[in-house]
Amino acid sequence: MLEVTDLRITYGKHVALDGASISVGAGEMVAILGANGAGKSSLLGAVGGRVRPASGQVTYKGRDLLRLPQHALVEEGIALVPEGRGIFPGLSVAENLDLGARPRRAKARAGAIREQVFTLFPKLAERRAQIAGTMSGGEQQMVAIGRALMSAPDLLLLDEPSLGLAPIVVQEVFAALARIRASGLTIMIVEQNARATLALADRAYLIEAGRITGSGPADTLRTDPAVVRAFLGGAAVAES
Amino acid sequence: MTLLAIDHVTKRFGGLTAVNELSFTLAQGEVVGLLGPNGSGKTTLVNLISGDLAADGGRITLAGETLTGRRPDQVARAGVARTFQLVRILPSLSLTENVMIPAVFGAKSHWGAEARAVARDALERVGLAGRAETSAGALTYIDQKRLELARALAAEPRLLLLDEWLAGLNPTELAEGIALIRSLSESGITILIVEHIMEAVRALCSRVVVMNSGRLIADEATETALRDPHVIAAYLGEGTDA
Amino acid sequence: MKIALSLAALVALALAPFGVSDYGLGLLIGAVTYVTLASGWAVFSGHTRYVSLATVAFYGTGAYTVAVLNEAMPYWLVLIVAGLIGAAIALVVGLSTLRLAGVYFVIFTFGLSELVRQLITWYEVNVTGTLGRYIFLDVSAREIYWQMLALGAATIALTAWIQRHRLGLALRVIGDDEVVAAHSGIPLARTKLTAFVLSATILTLAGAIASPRWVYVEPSIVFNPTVSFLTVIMALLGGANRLWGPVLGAVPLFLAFEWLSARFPDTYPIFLGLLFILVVFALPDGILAGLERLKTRKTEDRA
Amino acid sequence: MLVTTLILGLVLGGTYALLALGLTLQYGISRIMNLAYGEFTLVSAFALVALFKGAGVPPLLAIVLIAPLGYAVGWILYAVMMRPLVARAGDAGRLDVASILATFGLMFLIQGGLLVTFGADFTSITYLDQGVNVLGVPVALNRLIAFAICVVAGGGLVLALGRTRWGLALRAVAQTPGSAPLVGIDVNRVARQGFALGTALAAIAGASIAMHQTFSATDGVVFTMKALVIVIMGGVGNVAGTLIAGLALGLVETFVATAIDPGLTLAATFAIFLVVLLWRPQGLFGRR
Amino acid sequence: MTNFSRRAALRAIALWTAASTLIGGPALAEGDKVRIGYAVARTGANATGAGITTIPNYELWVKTVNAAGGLKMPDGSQRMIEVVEYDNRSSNEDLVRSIERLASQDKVDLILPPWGTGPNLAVAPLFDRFGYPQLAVTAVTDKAPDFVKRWKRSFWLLGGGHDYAEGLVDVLKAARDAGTINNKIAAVSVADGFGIDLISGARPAFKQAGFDLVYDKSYPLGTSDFSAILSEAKASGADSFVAFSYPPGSFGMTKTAQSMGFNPKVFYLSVGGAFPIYPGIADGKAEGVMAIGGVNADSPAMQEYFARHTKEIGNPPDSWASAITYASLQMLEQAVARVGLDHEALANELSTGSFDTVIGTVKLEDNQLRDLWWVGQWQGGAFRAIDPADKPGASAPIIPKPAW
Repeated sequence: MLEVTDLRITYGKHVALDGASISVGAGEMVAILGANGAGKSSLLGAVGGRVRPASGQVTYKGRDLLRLPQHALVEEGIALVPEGRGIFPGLSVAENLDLGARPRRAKARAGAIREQVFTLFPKLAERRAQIAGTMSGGEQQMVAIGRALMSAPDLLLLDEPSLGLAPIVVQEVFAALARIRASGLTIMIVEQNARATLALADRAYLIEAGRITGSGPADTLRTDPAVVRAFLGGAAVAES
Repeated sequence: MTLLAIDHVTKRFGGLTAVNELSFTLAQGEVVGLLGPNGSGKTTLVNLISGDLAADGGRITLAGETLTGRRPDQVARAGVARTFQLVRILPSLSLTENVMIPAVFGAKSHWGAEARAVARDALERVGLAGRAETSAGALTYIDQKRLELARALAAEPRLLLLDEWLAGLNPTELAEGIALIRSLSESGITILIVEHIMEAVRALCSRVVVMNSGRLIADEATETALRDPHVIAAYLGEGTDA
Repeated sequence: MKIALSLAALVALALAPFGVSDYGLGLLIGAVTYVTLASGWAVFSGHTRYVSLATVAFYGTGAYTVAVLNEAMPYWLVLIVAGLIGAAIALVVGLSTLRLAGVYFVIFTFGLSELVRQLITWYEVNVTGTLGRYIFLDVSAREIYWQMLALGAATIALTAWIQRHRLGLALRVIGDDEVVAAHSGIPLARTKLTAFVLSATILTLAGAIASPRWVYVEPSIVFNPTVSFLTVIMALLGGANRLWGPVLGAVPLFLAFEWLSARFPDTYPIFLGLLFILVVFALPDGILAGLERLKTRKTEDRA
Repeated sequence: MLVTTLILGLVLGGTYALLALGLTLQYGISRIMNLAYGEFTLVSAFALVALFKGAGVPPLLAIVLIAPLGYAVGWILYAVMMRPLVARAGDAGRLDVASILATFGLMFLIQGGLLVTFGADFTSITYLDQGVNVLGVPVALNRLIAFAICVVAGGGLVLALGRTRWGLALRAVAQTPGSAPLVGIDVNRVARQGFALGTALAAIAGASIAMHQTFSATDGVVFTMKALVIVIMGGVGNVAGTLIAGLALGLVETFVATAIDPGLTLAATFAIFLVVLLWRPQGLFGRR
Repeated sequence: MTNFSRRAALRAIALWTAASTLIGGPALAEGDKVRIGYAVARTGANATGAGITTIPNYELWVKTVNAAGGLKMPDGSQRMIEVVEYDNRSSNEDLVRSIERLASQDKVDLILPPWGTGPNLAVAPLFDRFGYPQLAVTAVTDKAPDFVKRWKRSFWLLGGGHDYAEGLVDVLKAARDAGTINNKIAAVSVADGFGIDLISGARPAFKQAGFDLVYDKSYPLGTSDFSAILSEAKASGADSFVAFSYPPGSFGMTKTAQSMGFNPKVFYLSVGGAFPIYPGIADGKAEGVMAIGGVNADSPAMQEYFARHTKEIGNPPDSWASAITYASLQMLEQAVARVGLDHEALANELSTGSFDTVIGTVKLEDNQLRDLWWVGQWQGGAFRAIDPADKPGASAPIIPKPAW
C-alpha cells in the first residue's frame, strides 16, 4: 500500500536519512526502530508530508505523495499523530474531534466514527466540552489519536505516542493501539518503547545513522540478540 | 544533613489545586526520583522550587535558606540548576557561550577566561568538548540534551532538578545518560529527578517520592514504592514489575 | 586597528562642518541624529528583541524639557536635567512594563508615547494656558552637530562596551530565551531595566540636543510618531543586534528619504514605499547580515 | 444625561468596533501585523466618495460593491506580498518584524497613491445626515447605520466563527497553525481567506466612516492605531472581545468627554489601554 | 559568458541612468530664470493645511506670472520663474534642512515660507541668517511684534489670536446689545497652539464684554466624535456656540449639530469654516454660519481671483488665508519689479512700500498686516467678511442664524 524508495532527507549539510526504502502492506502494522537522530521521525515526517525530502519517492496506493502538500494527505486517507501530539490546545475536545472529520469520506460517517472513538477512549466522551490544553498529557494523546481516527484514515502514522507519559497511561495508549490494530487499520509507528511496540507490530525496520540496517517480522526481531542489545535494553518498561 | 526541604507547599491554579500541602526533604548528596502520573503536579513542583511559580502556601528551603518568594534568578544564584521537559538551548549561541551563561551570572560570577574554563569543564563532562565552538542550533536532539545538562553543571549547583531529562532516549543512550547522572551524583550534587522510565529510576534513585493529584502518596525506598499497591494503582498499572 | 579606524572616522566627521555648505551640515546633523536614535534604540531593543515604539516619547521629552527650561538655567544644565528626566521616566515605565512580551510591548510603547503627548497637552492647556513654547537658544548648527556627533559616538562606544561586557551577554540570552536566562541567574528585570534606562537617556538627550533647531515646539510637533517608526525601521534594516547595524540602516535610509523627497516631491512616498518593500524582501535580516551572506557566498564560490 | 452618554457612547463604540474587526482577523488568523490597515480603510472611504460624487452611486449600495472588491484586493495582496513573508519567517516573532516592516512600506505606498490621486484635501459627503430620535437622544442616521453595520458584521462573524465548520477551521489556524495541516486544513488558504476577509471588513469600515466623518489622505495612521488598541484590548483574534472592547472604548470616551473633560478623551483611551495591557496582557477576553 | 556580460552591461546602464537621475538633483538653473524655492508639507499632518491654502496659491501665482512672460525686473526685463520644491514631511527637522538646502545648496533667489505657525517659526532664524525675506502668511501669533524685532526680514500677515477673538466679541456684543442673543456663550477649543491662543484671547474679552462663558472645554487634536461635546453645549443654554477648531473638527461639529438639531443663534467655527467645501459639508445649509477670516466678496479683484483659482486649480480658494497668501506673492512680485532680487532692498521695500493686491491695497505696519478681516459669515452662498464692521466692504451679520 505504501512504498518508500531511496528516500534521502537533508537539513542543510546534515543528512538525516540516506536512501531509505520501506514498504507497508494493507492491514499491516510496521514499526520503525532506531536511536535518536537516526532518522525515524524524518522518515515518518516525509510520509506524513511534514518534511520535504531531497530525493526519493513515496507512493501510496500508486499515487506520488511527494507532489501533495501536507494538508492534502488527510484527504488521501493518511492521518499523522506527530510527536508532541499537535492538538489544538485552545479548542474543546469536541471541536478537536470535529476538525479531524474534515475529509469528504469522513464527514458523512462522522457520527458513527465519533461513537467508536468514544468507545475506545471513554474519557473523551466525558470531557468533550473541556478545553484540550487543560487536560493531562495522556488525555491529550488520546485526543490526538482520536482526532486522527475521526478522519477515517486508511493509514495511521504514529510518532512516539508514549513519549512523556506515565507508565499507567502508556499501558492505556498501547491497549487502545491494540484495539485499533485489531480493527484492521494499517499503522506505521515510530516508538522508543520497542518492546511494547514489537509486541503489537507485524514487522519492523531498524534505522541507524540514516540508513535501514535491518528488517523483519516483529517476532523474530524480539528475540534477535543484536536487536535486544541495541533497542530493547535491559529491563523493559510497561510491557503489556 | 537536609539540603532541600519542601514544607506544606500548596499551589492553586484557579479552582485546581496542583500541589496540595506537599512535604518532603532531600538530604545532601541524595538522588531522589519524583514520580507520578501526568498532571499529578510534578512539573508544577519543579517550577515552584526553581522560582518560576510562587507558592500559595508553605515554604521551600535550601540548606536552611528560604527559596519561596524568590525569583528564578535568585534561586539559581542560591545554587539550584534545572533542565526543562522540552529542551531549551540558545540556538544562536555557540556551545561554549551557552554553557558560560550560568558560570557568568550564577553564584560564582566568573568572567572571561575563567568562565570559559568552567564552560569547557562542563562540556567535557558531558562529552561535548570537541564541538565547543559550533553553534548550538546544529546539534542533534541527544546532544542538545547533553548541552542542557552541561549548562546546568556550569552553574556549579548544589541542587540539580532534572525534568524528564532521559525521555526520548533509546536504550543505548539511556545507559549513557544514567551513567552521566550517576557521575554527577558521585561528585556531590544533590539531584531530584522527574522521570517516567522506571529502569532509570531504579538505577539511579535509592528513594522515590510519588505524587498523585497534587498530593504525596509515597515517600519511600524505590523498591518498596514500586511494589506499593497505591503507587501501582495510581501510576504504574498492572504487570509492571517485569 | 578597528578602534583606530573608528577614531579617525570620528575626527574626520568632527572636522566635516568646515568643508560643507549649510545644507551639507544639515544633512550631517540629520544623518547623525538618526544614527544616534537608531543606535540608542538598539542598546535596549537590539539584543532583547523588544521592539519599542516609545522612541519619540523620550526624544520629545528631551525637546520639551529644553523648551521649558532653556530660559531658567544654563544650557549644559538643561541637558543634564533632560537626561535625568528621561532616565526617570524610563525607570518608572520600565518597572511596570518590561514583563510584557512581543507585540504587546510594541503596542504598549506606542500607547505610552501618545499618553505622554496627551497628558502634556492637557497640562499645558489647563494649567499653564499656553501650548507652544519657544526655544531662543544661541546654539549654532555646528554646535548641534558636534554635540549630536559626540552623543552618537558615545552611544556606539557604549554599545561596543556592552557587547563585551556581561550586560551584553545577559541581554543576548534574554533575547533568545528569558526562561533560560532567569534560571542561569540573570536578574531579568534589573538587566532589562538597565538597558532600557540607558537607551532612554540617550534618546532623551538626542531630543534635547536637536531641539534648538526647531525654535518652536508643541506636543504635536515633538511627539511625532513617525520618528519612532523610522528609528525602528532604520535599526532593523541595518541589523539591530550588531554594533554598526543601526548606522548602516540609518544613513542610507535617511539619504534615500532626502533624495526621493527632493527629486519627486509629489510621488516620493510611493517610491519610498516600494523601496522599503523591496528591501524587506531582498534583505530579510538587515543590510549587515545581507553583506555578510554575500561575503560568505563569495568565499564559498572561491573554495 | 446618563442615557445620552450611553447612547452616544454606544454609537461611537460601534464605529470603533467595526474599524477593528478586520484587523483582529488579519492579525489573529493570518498573523500579519498590518500597519497599512488604516490606509486600507481610507482607500475604501475615498472609493465610496468617488462613487457617490462621481457616479451617483448611493453609499449603501457602494458598500455592497466595495466589500467584495476589498476581499479580492486582500486576497491578491496576501498571495503576492504576505505569503512569501510567512513562508520565510519561521516563527511568530520574526513574522511580526517582517510584516511590520513590509506593511510600513505599503503604508507609504498607499498614502502616496492617495495623495497623488485625491490630494490632501479634507473629504466628506452628506448622506442621511438627519437626526433620529433614539430614546430621546438625537443621533445622526448615518451613524446609526454604521452602528447597524457593525452589529450585523460583528454578530455575523461571531456566529460564523463559533457555529460553522468553516469558522472552526479559522479558529484552529488562529490558535495553532502548526497543527492545522494535520487535519487537512490548508493553512495558506485559510490565512489568505482571513486576510481577505479582514480587508473586506476594513473596506466596509472605511466606507461607513466616509458616510459620517470628514477624513483626509493622511488619516490612515490614526485609524490603524485606534484599531490596534481595540484589537489588543479585546484579545487578538477574538471577534467578540473586539466588539466589546470597541463599544467599551466608545462609552469611556463619551463618558470622559461629558463628565470630566473632552481634553482627556484620548488620554483616557490610552490610559485604559495601558492599564488593560498591564493587568491582562492577553487582552480583556484573550486566553492566556 | 557572453550572456552574462551582456546582462551585466545592461544592468550597469540601467543603474547608471537611475543613479544619475537620482543624484543629479534639480537641473542646473539657466541664467535668465528666477529660481524660487519652497519646502511645504506634501505628506504628514500638515499636508492638508498646506494642500488647501499654501501649495495651490504658490502654483497659481507661478503659473500666472510665467504665463505673462515672467517676473518683471526693475530694468523692465522679464525672467521666468523656476520652482525648486521639497516636501518637509510635516517634520520641523526636515523643514529646517530643506530651507538650508534651498539657501546654501540650490542658492535659490527667493524662498517662500511653509504652512503653519510652528513651521514658520522654525524657519525664521534660517531666513534671518541667510538674509531671505520671510513672508509668513499662515502663522497666527500674538507675538508677531516681538518676532519682527528678532528677525528683521520677517513679515507676519495673519494677525494674532487675540485679534480674532476680539473681533468675534465685537460681533457678539453688538448682537447681545441689540437683544438678539442672550449673554451666554458655549466655547470649545482644539488643544494646540492655535486653539489655545484663541481661547485665551477670548476668555478675558468675553468677560470684559459682560458675557457668561457657561461651557468652556478643550478637546484633543484628532478627536473625531463631537456628539458628547455638542450635547453638553446644547444643554448649556447658550445662544452662541463658538469653536476654535481645525477643519476635521469644524466639519464634524457642523454635521453633528445638524443631526442632533442643535440650532444656536450664533454658530462660529474657525479653520475650515471658510473653506470652499464647507457649504457642501453643511449639506447646503451653511447660511449664517460664522467663521474666522473672510473676504470682501464684492470686490472685482477678489472675484477675479476666485474665478482664476477655480479654473486653474480645480476648486475655489478658501476665504481666509488663501487670498492673503496670494496677496503676499503679489507683494513680492511688485517689490521685485521695483527693487530687483537683492534681499536687503526687497525686505526694505516689503516693509515700507504699498502694494496693489487681490485683498486691496496693502501697506504693512511694523512688518505686520493689520488691515485684516477677523470674522466672516456665509451669506447667500458666499463667505463674506462682517468684522471689522467699519472696514469698507464689510457685510452686516445675520443673527440669528437660520435653523439648519
